[in-house]
Formats: sequence, C-alpha cells, structure tokens
Amino acid sequence: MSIDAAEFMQASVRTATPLALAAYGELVVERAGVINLGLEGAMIAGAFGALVGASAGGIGAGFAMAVVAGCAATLLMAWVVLWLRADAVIAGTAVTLLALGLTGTLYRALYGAQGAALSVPTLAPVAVPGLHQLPWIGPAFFEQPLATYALYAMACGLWWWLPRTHAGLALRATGERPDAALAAGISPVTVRAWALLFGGAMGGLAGGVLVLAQVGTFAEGMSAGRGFIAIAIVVLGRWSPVGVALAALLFGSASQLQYVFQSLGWPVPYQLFLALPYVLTLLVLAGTQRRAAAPASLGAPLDTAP
Amino acid sequence: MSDHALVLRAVSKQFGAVRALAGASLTVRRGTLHAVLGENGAGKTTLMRIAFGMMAPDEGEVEIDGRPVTLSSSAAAIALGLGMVHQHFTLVPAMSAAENIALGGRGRLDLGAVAEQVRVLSARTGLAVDPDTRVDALGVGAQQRIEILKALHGNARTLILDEPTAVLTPTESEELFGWLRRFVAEGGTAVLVTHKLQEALSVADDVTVLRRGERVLTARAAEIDIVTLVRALTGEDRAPETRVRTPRSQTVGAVVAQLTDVSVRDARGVLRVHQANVTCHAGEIIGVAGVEGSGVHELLRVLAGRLTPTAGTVSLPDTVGFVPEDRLRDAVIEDFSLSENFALRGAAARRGRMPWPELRAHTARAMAAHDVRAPSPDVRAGTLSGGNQQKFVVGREMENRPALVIAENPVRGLDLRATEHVLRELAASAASGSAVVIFSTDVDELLPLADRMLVTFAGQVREVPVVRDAIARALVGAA
Amino acid sequence: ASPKDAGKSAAAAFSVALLTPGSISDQSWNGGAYDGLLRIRDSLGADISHIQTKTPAEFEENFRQYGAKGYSLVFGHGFEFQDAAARVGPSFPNTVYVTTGGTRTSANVSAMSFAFEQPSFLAGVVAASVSQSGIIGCIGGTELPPVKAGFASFAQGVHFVNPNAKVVTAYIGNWDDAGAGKEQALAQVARGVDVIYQNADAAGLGIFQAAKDSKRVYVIGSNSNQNGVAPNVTLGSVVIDLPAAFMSMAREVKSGQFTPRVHVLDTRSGVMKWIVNPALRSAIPTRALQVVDSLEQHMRAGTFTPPAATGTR
Amino acid sequence: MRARLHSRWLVMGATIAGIFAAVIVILLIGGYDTSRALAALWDGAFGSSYAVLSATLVRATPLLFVGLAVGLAFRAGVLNIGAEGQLLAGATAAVAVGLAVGALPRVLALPLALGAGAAAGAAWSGIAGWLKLRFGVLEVISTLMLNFIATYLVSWLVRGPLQEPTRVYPQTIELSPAVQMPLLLTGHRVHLGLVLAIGLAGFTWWVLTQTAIGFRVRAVGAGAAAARSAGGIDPARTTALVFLASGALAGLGGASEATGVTFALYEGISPGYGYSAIAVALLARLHPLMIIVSALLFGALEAGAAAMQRDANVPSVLAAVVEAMIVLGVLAFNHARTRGRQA
Ligand SMILES: Nc1ncnc2c1ncn2[C@@H]1O[C@H](COP(=O)(O)OP(=O)(O)OP(=O)(O)O)[C@@H](O)[C@H]1O
Ligand SMILES: Nc1ncnc2c1ncn2[C@@H]1O[C@H](COP(=O)(O)OP(=O)(O)OP(=O)(O)O)[C@@H](O)[C@H]1O
Ligand SMILES: [Mg+2]
Ligand SMILES: [Mg+2]
Repeated sequence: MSIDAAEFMQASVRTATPLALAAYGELVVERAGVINLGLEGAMIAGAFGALVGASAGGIGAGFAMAVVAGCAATLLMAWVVLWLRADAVIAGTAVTLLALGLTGTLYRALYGAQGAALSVPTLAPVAVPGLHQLPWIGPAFFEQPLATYALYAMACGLWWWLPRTHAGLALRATGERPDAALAAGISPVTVRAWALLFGGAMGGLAGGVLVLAQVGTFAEGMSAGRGFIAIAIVVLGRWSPVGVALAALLFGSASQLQYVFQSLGWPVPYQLFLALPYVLTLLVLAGTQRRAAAPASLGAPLDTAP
Repeated sequence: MSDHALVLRAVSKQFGAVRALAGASLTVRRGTLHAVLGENGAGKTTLMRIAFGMMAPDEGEVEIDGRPVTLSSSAAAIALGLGMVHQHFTLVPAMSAAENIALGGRGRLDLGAVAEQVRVLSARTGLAVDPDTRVDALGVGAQQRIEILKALHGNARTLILDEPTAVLTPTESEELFGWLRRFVAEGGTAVLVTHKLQEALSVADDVTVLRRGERVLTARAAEIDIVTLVRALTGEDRAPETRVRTPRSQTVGAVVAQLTDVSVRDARGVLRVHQANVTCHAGEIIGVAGVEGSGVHELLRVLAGRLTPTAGTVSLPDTVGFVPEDRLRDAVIEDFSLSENFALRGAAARRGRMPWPELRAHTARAMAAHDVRAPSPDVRAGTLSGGNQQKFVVGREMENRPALVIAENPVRGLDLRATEHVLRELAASAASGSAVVIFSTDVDELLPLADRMLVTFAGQVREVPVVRDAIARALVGAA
Repeated sequence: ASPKDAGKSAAAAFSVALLTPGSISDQSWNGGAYDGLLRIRDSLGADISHIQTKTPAEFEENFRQYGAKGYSLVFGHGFEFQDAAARVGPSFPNTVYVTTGGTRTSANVSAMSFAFEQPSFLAGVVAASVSQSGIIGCIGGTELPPVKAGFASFAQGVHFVNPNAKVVTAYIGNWDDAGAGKEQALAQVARGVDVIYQNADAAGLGIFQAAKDSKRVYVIGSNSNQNGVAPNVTLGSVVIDLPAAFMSMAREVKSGQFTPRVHVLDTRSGVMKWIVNPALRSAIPTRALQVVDSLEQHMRAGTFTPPAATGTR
Repeated sequence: MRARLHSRWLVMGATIAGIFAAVIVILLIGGYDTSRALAALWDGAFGSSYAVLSATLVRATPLLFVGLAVGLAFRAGVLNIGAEGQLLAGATAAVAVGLAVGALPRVLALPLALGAGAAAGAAWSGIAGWLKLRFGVLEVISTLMLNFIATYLVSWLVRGPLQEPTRVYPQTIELSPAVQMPLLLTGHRVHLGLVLAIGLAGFTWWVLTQTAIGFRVRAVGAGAAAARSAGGIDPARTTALVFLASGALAGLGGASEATGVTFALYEGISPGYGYSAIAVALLARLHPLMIIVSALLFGALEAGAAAMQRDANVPSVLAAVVEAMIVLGVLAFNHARTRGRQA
C-alpha cells in the first residue's frame, strides 16, 4: 500500500472544491463587511436544490437550482440584516437552522422518509488535454469535474475583479469604511445586498457540487459544517483570493491526509486523524497569521440610512 | 443659467430631540467663494451634507444651478457637478490615496492612470499627495489633502469644503486658498466652512453665519468686520479675545521633565527621533512645531510617557496630563458615559470597587469647572459636540494638577469660544506651576502663548526663538 | 388513528413512542426504526409519537415526558439510551422502556440486543470471496458498540475464507457527511480495497457512490436492506429487521406479557439477516454462496456462533 | 419623526405577522394540526410546572453559562466562538475529577469537580488567548478549530482512558451522588446549576459595572486605544484575563451539565450550546442580566420545539423551521424596540 502523490493531490483538490467555492462567496461578503453565518444554510439549500433540479432536468438544471436555492437562503439573510438591521450573527444562525429544517422537511415531503437513493447523475472528471499529463500537478488540477474548472475561473475572476474594477473597489471600501463609500455616492446597503446574494449563489453552488460532483444524492445535514469551515478558510486566507485558494487547498489536503492515514489501518485512535485538519490549521495560523487585517467594519452594522 | 450655483431654502433637520437646522438658508453666487461660519453644533455640517445629497432634509428645498433638485445620494450630487471635502475624514485607511480618490467610479479601474491624474492635479493645486501610499500611513495633513483632491477629481464645478484648513499648516492653507481663488476666478464656486474668522474675511467674497440652525447673517466679506461676525456667531456683544495669556513669567521654575539623548524607532525600524534633548520647567509653556513625519508626534508621546524610546533616558513627573490629537481614538470612549470616561484616568492602578457615586460627583464638579456643556455626567461621551468633548478631555487631564501637560493640536476644529476656553485652561495650568507643552499645526496659535519654541525636523529637535519667520525656516530644515 | 393525532388519548389507548438519535431519512438505522413504529401503528392500531434527540439530557427529558403522558411503550433507539431509561423507569412504572442495544434492565426496562456478528460474519465470507486484492475495508460513522462488533465479526468472516486478507477500518466521525464518506471510501480504494462494509447511515450514501465511481469495487450495506441504494455495486446487506423486532416487543407489551430482560435478536429469531443483492448474485462465486447458506443454517440451528459474538453488548 | 417611528413598528409588525403566517402555512401544507402544534410549542415550554422546571429551565442552564462566557468575551472585544470546546473541556475535567473524588463528601467532591471544570475551560480558551497574544492568531478562527479538536478529544477519551470498565460503551461510568448537583425540587430536573448560573450572571454584572477590573474589561472592549492612552490600561493583560474568565464560565457550564444532568461523560453531551450561546449573548446585547432572559427564551424554544415533535407529531426538521422563524421574529421585534428607543 503506497501513497501516490499525484492521486493524493487530485483528491485534495476535489475535497477543496466545494470549500473553496463557498469560501469565495464568503470572501466577497466579508470584504463588504458582513459575516454570513447563513452560508451553511445556503450550502444545504444548494444541495437540496441540486437534487430537485437534477432529478427533473439533469445536471445543468441541478446547478441552476442549487444557485437559486442558495440565493434564496441569503436573500432572507440580507433582508433581516440590511433592512431590519438585525444582528448578522443571530440572523445567520437562524437562517442556517431554517435551511437545514426546510430542506429536511421538503426532502421528506418529496421523496418520503425512504429518501432518494443515488438517483441523480454526477459530473465525471474531465481531463484538460495536455495539462493533465503534467507530473504531480497534472491530474490534481487538470483532471477534475467541470465544477473545479469553474472554481478556477471564479478565483482568477475575483483576483482580477477586486483590485481592477470600480465595483471591486466599492466592495472593499464598503467593508472598510461604509461611511466613506456613502460619501463617494456608493450605497453600502446595495453593495452588501449584492455581496450577500453572490455569497448565497456560491454557497448554493458549493452545495450543488457536493450532490452533483460527489455524492450523487442528498442527505439531511450533508453540508456537515462545511459552511463554517469555509468561513474559517476566509480568515485563514486573510481575505485575499490567493490566500483563500491556498487555505482551501491546505484544508483539502489535511482532510485527505486524514482519510489516507485511516485507510492505512494504523493502530492509532481514529479521533487523532479526524482532528488533524484542525490541528494543522492551528499550527499554520500560529506560523503565519501575525496580525492579519480583517476588513475594518467586518461585523459592524450600518447606521447610515439606506 | 442662474446666477446662483447653490441655493438652500428654509431647510430643517431634526435628529431625535436635537433640531440641527431650523429653516436655515444659504445662497451661493456663481463664481464666488462663500464662507459659512457658526459655533460648534450650529448646523453647518448638516446643511452641507444635505446640499451634497447625503441626507434628506425634513423640510426645505435645494437648488443647484438654479434648478430645484431632490438628491437621493451623493452620487446624484456629484453628477450635478458638486464635490465635497468632509469635516471628518471619509477616507478608507487601508487603501492608497489613488484608490480613495477613484472611489465612486464605474467600470474598469486603472490605478496607474488614476495615480497619474492625481499627480497632475496635485501639481496644479500645490497639494502634495503621493498616490501610492496607504492612507493609514499618512498624517492628518496629508489625509486632508487627499480629501480635497478627491473632491476635485470628480471635475466639480461647485466645491464644498467643511473645515478643510483645521489640520493644514499655514503654508498649506495659503496654497489651498491661492488655488481656491484661482478656481473661483476661472468660474468655479466654493463654499468654505471654517471657524477661523480672519481667514473667512480675507479669502471669501461672501459670508454666512449660522446660529442654532438658523441663518443670522449673510453679507459681502468686504462690508463687515470681525466684531460684527463675533456678534452674529455668539449673539453676544463683545470683541474676540486676542491674548489669553499675560507675558511670560520671568523666573524659570524647577525642572519637571527631561529627555536626554532620546531616540525612537518605529515598528518598521525607521528612526523617527534622533538623540533629542528636551528640558521642561515648571511654569513655562513650550510651543512645539513640526511637519508630519518630522518625529514630532513620537517626541510628544515620549514626553507624555505613552511611548518608550529605543534609546536615551527619560525623566518624567508622576502625573502627566495628555490631550492627544485624535480625541475619539485616544482620549474618550464614545460609548462610555462622561463619568466612565472620567474614571479612565488612573484606571490601570485602581483596585477593588469603583467608587461610582464619588466619581460621578467629581465628574459633575469637573464639568462645571471646565465649562463642559452636557445634561449630566451620565450621558454618552459620543453625544457631546467636539468642542465639549475637548473641554472635557482637557478638564479631566487638568483635574489632578499634573506637573506636566502635553497637548497636541488642542483647539483643532473648535469654535471661537471653545478655543478661548481651552487655551485659557492651558495657560492657567502653567500659571499654577505646571510645565505645559503645546503642539499645533497652526504656528500662529502658538506665538502669543509660548515661552519657548521647539521645532522638529527629520527627527532632530531644535530650539528657536518665538518668532514666526524663525519657526517657519526651522520647519523646513533651514538654518 | 392518523399520524397527526397521536398522543391525544394516549393514556387510554395503546400508545408507543420512539426516540431516535438521528434523522429518520437516513435509509438505515433510524429509518428502519421509524418503519417499525409505523408498522406498530398500522398493525396494532397504536397511537404513535416520534422525536429526534441529540443529547443524553434530552433522552431523559423525553423519557419522562412520555412516561408522564402515560405512554405504554417507549423505544430509545440505541445503547446510548440505556442510562436514561434506567434512571427514568422507576418513576413511571406503567410505561415500558426498551432500548435497542445496551444491557440494563429493571422492572419496566428491557433491552434488545441485536446479534450483528452473525450476518456480519456471513458478509465477511462473501467479501473475502469476491475480493481480488485481498484488502477489504470497513467504514463506520462513529465507533459505537454494535458497529464495532459487526466489524470485528466481519473480519472473522473474511479471515475464515482468506486468512491472509487484510481488513482496514475507518470512521467518518459523524453519520451525515456523505461527502466525507465518499472520500474515505476512495482513500481505501486507492489503497487497494475492493469490498467495503459500511455502517454509516446517511454518510454511507457517499460510500456507495464511491463504489459506483470506481471499477470493480463493491459495497455491503447495513441496518436496512440497502441493496436498492446502488444495485450495481451492492453485494448484499446486513439487515436488522427492525420492524419485526419492534412488532414483537409491542405485541409483548400490548398483550400484558412483558417481562424485563435482554432480548437477544439474531438470525434464529429472523431479525438479523444477511440478504444477498439478487442483481449481483452472479458476482459472488457459487462456492461462497453455498458456504454462506450452510453457515446460516448452522447459526439458525445454534450449532455455529461466530467467534466475535462472545463478550458484552 | 413620528412617521418614521410608526413605520419602524409597522415593519416589525409586518415582519412578525409574516413570520407567523409563514409558520401556519408551513404547518398547514404539511397537513399538521396547526393549533395543536402551536399549543404544544407553548405547553412544552411554559404549559406546566413540569415543562418549566424539568424542560425549559434545565435547557436554559447550560445556555446561561455559555451565554455569559460569550457575553463577557464580546464585551472585551474578544471574539470567543469557542464556548463549545470550552464547555466540553469543562465537562470532561469535571467528570474525570468527579470520578476520582466520588468517595469524598459532597461539600468537598462537588466543588472540586466544578472547579476542575472551570479550570479546564479556562485552560482550553487560554490556548486561544496565548495564540493570539503570542502569535497574533485571530481568536475567531483558533477557538473554532479548538471546538473541533475538543469534540474529537472527548470522543477519544470516552473510548480510551475514561471509558467505563466493561470497555463496551463510549462513555464513563456514572458519577457518584456526591458529585451530582443537588436538585432544587424533588421530582423535577432543575438543579443547583441554575442557581449557580444566575448567581454568576449577577456576579458578572457586578464585576463589570462595579469593580476596577470590570471597568478595565469594558474599557478595552469599547475603545482599546483610549483605554491604553488615557487610562494606562494594558489591553493585552486585560484580554488574557478575559480569555481565562470566559473559558472558565463556559467550562463551568460543561461541569454543571455533567454533574447536574448527564452524570457521565458522553460524546454528544452538547448539542451545540456553545454556538447557540453566541445568539443568546447577542440577543441580550451582551448584558449579563439580560442574558438570563435570552437563555430562558432559547431554553423555552428548545423545550417547545421538542413538545411539538412529541405531542403534535411535527417532525424534527419542521420543528427546527418553526424555531428559526421565531428567532427571526424576535430579531425583528428587538430591532423595532431598540430603534424606537434610540430615536
Ligand atoms: N448624526 C447625527 N445624529 C444626531 N444628531 C446630529 C447628528 N449630526 C448632527 N447632529 C446634531 O445637529 C447639530 C448640528 O450639527 P452639525 O454637525 O451640523 O454642526 P456644525 O455646525 O457642523 O458644528 P461644527 O462646527 O462643530 O462642525 C448638532 O448640535 C447635533 O446635535
Ligand atoms: N450619535 C449621536 N447621537 C446624538 N447626537 C450626536 C450623535 N453624533 C453626533 N451628535 C451630535 O453632534 C453634535 C456635534 O457633532 P459633530 O460630530 O459635528 O461634532 P462637532 O461639534 O462638529 O465637533 P468638532 O467641532 O470637533 O468637529 C453634538 O452636539 C452631538 O449632540
Ligand atoms: Mg464639527
Ligand atoms: Mg461641522
């Protein structure tokens, strides 16, 4: 039994994909100054949307429904947080609870308590001609489901968009100093609403990937805390697109390491392996975090008029 | 096109129980520089924010270029050719000057191009700004210059400047006014909110005075004098005080504080203060001047005991009063009541219970003694006007008769009466035997006050005569 | 009675409640129990009530609430309910508490003990016969006594056929994360595993998917008959006929013949079963099927007990 | 102003009505007896002395401890979201020590177990404090990671060093009566932990408002720069203290739950109390006495949701929906109330 490095990396990227998608959504939301604890809710909503969509109209419809469902979850969040000016942390917690409950309820209503079995089609990995033959990183990065390539596009897009467009600038300014944005004619409420919507779409997409590129069916609570991990990844990645990519990859490979170690059948308590990704994250943080700068207004409610 | 670039008519605005504006009006003629004066809290900023679309008036009308408008946001105002320099910075500290100036645009963002435009604008206006430096690495003077360039960047035809000179050096102010006069001469229009009466009379074409949310005076600057202005501002019939201090006491008191060969390096290892030697005597007022980055703030913080130098010896008295420049960051906690803010002094050493009834009574006494106008010691510090906050801070720091007082820009942004009050307090403190060190960006504030002058330049501290020219030369490093 | 008006006249009628530790849509441990509850309602006309619980604190609270409402029979679905049942039992002598797992009994508290080891052993025999690599995997949700016992006996079955085979065991850490289930399975497949015995409830769905995505990898299901979940890769299922077990318990209580004890439910009682997936019968060597059949008969007859069955549960 | 005040209440009213309508519609679509479901929700929380004394208050007790922990931390600007892990550490230590001292008389044994819980909670959050002060690691993320690690640590301990002697079940043996919290009323589950928690809420409030230490904590939280410059307060020292105190409160919550309700250590001892605590504390606007009220509200909500499952056959997933809706409704109400007062 040996560990094939290329295969390990491929699995790491696969595991990192939904985490990174959700984390990019959260990155945008946090750069606008909001912490979206409803992300987990958007993710489970997306997973359920994917099941419904894909059962009715194939994979494309599945992803579309995933995005719609994720957006719906955060629209509620945006309404409560931006219009009612409610505390985002409580609202996010409630939205997640709501989404977990609602998806469970609808799932049972539509598929009965017996569930949907492994009924939806899933995306197969697609090799990028040429690139997938690169040693080590070839299969890891270029033999993945289409969703992973969409992630690359998203990452590059954000990496370009944040510093190179006025919209990106407006987003960052809103997260730092909403009053400055307001003075410059930008509505912080509008910016945050769009950011939340994007965050919901990405969370939904991440849920969709779980169903349509990995498991092939829905299970209640299958997001299993990934939304919260995605939020941690944003912090670990210091709110930068490149940092988030690295952090997601770190988390993905730490999880893979955990799986691989268990599969080797060593006589070590399995909890040790399960804790590995979190311990590794702590160690990396201690080594690198020295005064990471969060967006200055992160978590602070707006008190300017919409 | 109308003769009037901006008209505000019978504007009212209420904030909770506070009536900020009570039917105030303002008429700004095209191609003029219009000064708006008023005491702290008179409603100047509120009126300007309404003109700029950042706030909707409860009542009243806004006309721009003769056309009645309803502004939904500052974006709408900017589109109509308005630009505004805000009293309290509206800059994003974590962004570069160029990014801040570009904020509010659309489409692709080419920071290189923006930086180039900023350089051009900077050269044209004489306002030196490095487009690539992050704002949080800059001093308040530079930040103010960025605010101004930001307003100009939108190609504004009408500029509103809310106390732009409060943090500028006299030279910078002169350059700004020079440029503003040219701007106006070329057909632009400017509204200048200020507390400096002399300034208003000398650069403005027209003057409007607000009091308690109402217009009490509009006149041609050339046709009125300073006494008229003071009467309009305060509603009292009196002349402004020109000297708050009698000439210096001849006897030199004992040494209360001494810095010997003090050097300071900042977090990045840059040398900010180099082998400074300063001696403060009881009963004297030492004026300090220095441009941004000259090490002046580090020097003052070492003197205040708030910064430990990298090298050299420091001898300070037990009690040091400190009035820092950034009041809301370093001196008061906005969410705390006045009593609580008062209790901050000495909080580190306190043990056991807080004697609140005593502290509250003490605060009330101090408020009365130092003319802090607030309903009670229990109100949030954040609800006080800037002037009253400053009087409160000065009063708190004076309360246990410190042997040494350090004040940084203590009257910035304060109106006539608050300024007089604060300066009088500092003078009284010296008279009662404290050593008082006052830093001000505006050297003219120091001249009638200081017994000695220290000027910092490039980390070096030099003593100069209390003479305007000598100080001005030392500020730029000339002999 | 419809499911929606249970509890109304609970005190008068025969009323049965169920506490599950997880979601009843897991197509496995909890779903099977809920089926049992529904069977009791349909066959015995009972009023039923179900609650999903999370913590030991809630176990006790709900036992008490059902006791106070005069429920006739309350199931706590798992060994983890036994301490709470033992504590609450004496306060509500008219209610029978049954935990599925555990060993604690008292006047009105019984336990059902499922002989996982019996069908698991048979599953091990099949797995070893089908495996080409001689490396076989077990994946569980968390390490609970029945899961652990099943895996141990499964390994015995594997080694019964192929003493040199290697069995690796892994746990996902929860029962919901189907994505993690899939990754754990793929990690095993990458180490050469080609048959996986899973007992991870909803998280196990990912394990079936991993087998579908891999070549020549098979899964063995557990708790419920999971042969339909992924018919092309599922060799068979280790089934607990929870409805049958629940029914027998309910009949006993309803007829007033309840006696507190540990009910051992095994192949002989028909509650524990190894069910081959008919769709994949051809993938299993005939010889292996014959061995399984004969072992099963011996188990039924009581002439063969898998070695791992000794010990407590 | 009058008009804006009205519109605010209007928004709140509309929101709450909307939420109420949504709850009813969902229940109706699901085919449930709406009035019975809502009655069960109320009865399960407040409908009887049993509901109050054995369900609502029992659930509110741990929430109160952890709510206080989070509230105290947030007051000082420490974003401790690790109350869950600290609670687990506290429960573990309380049980471990409780098993060792079970032979001692209760007056000694119980305080020892509780003290161990508090110390373990403090130590667990102390790790995050140390990482922050020494390496600048943001506590938002380190405390979250420590939650996961604590979960797996407990999972291992109950199958390893602390496992019951037959080594079958993943749990410890039961604590001896000497280490069990006294019940407040016989026949009801509410235990001394509630009194302790309420006492601590009062004590926390007293410390924050009346003592110099509490004043420093609040000052650092409200304005660290001013606290340092004007008050000479060392924010790092104060922050370290808050990490420890907050962790101790959460740890005590775990100890109270283990010695008052579960009497043994299980891996699923907390259903996420440490996360609910954030909502509990924020809803109370971090005021220690208000946290009593909001913990009670959340405890009642949990108890009511359980009753909806039991007595009206509303599935757990739907009960969660109703719970979330009510939290959103409370948020809307809170919004209108506080905005109304500010204006
Ligand atoms: N955001 C606000 N909330 C509540 N009240 C406000 C607010 N802004 C201004 N006010 C009130 O309006 C009055 C006018 O404030 P404004 O800032 O317009 O005065 P100002 O003339 O600009 O004073 P200064 O000379 O100090 O800048 C203040 O006394 C204050 O009570
Ligand atoms: N959040 C608030 N609530 C109530 N009143 C406020 C609030 N913010 C500001 N104010 C009011 O604003 C007035 C002054 O506001 P502002 O911030 O313009 O200070 P200022 O007097 O202009 O100080 P400075 O002259 O130093 O700029 C105060 O009188 C105060 O009553
Ligand atoms: Mg002002
Ligand atoms: Mg103003």
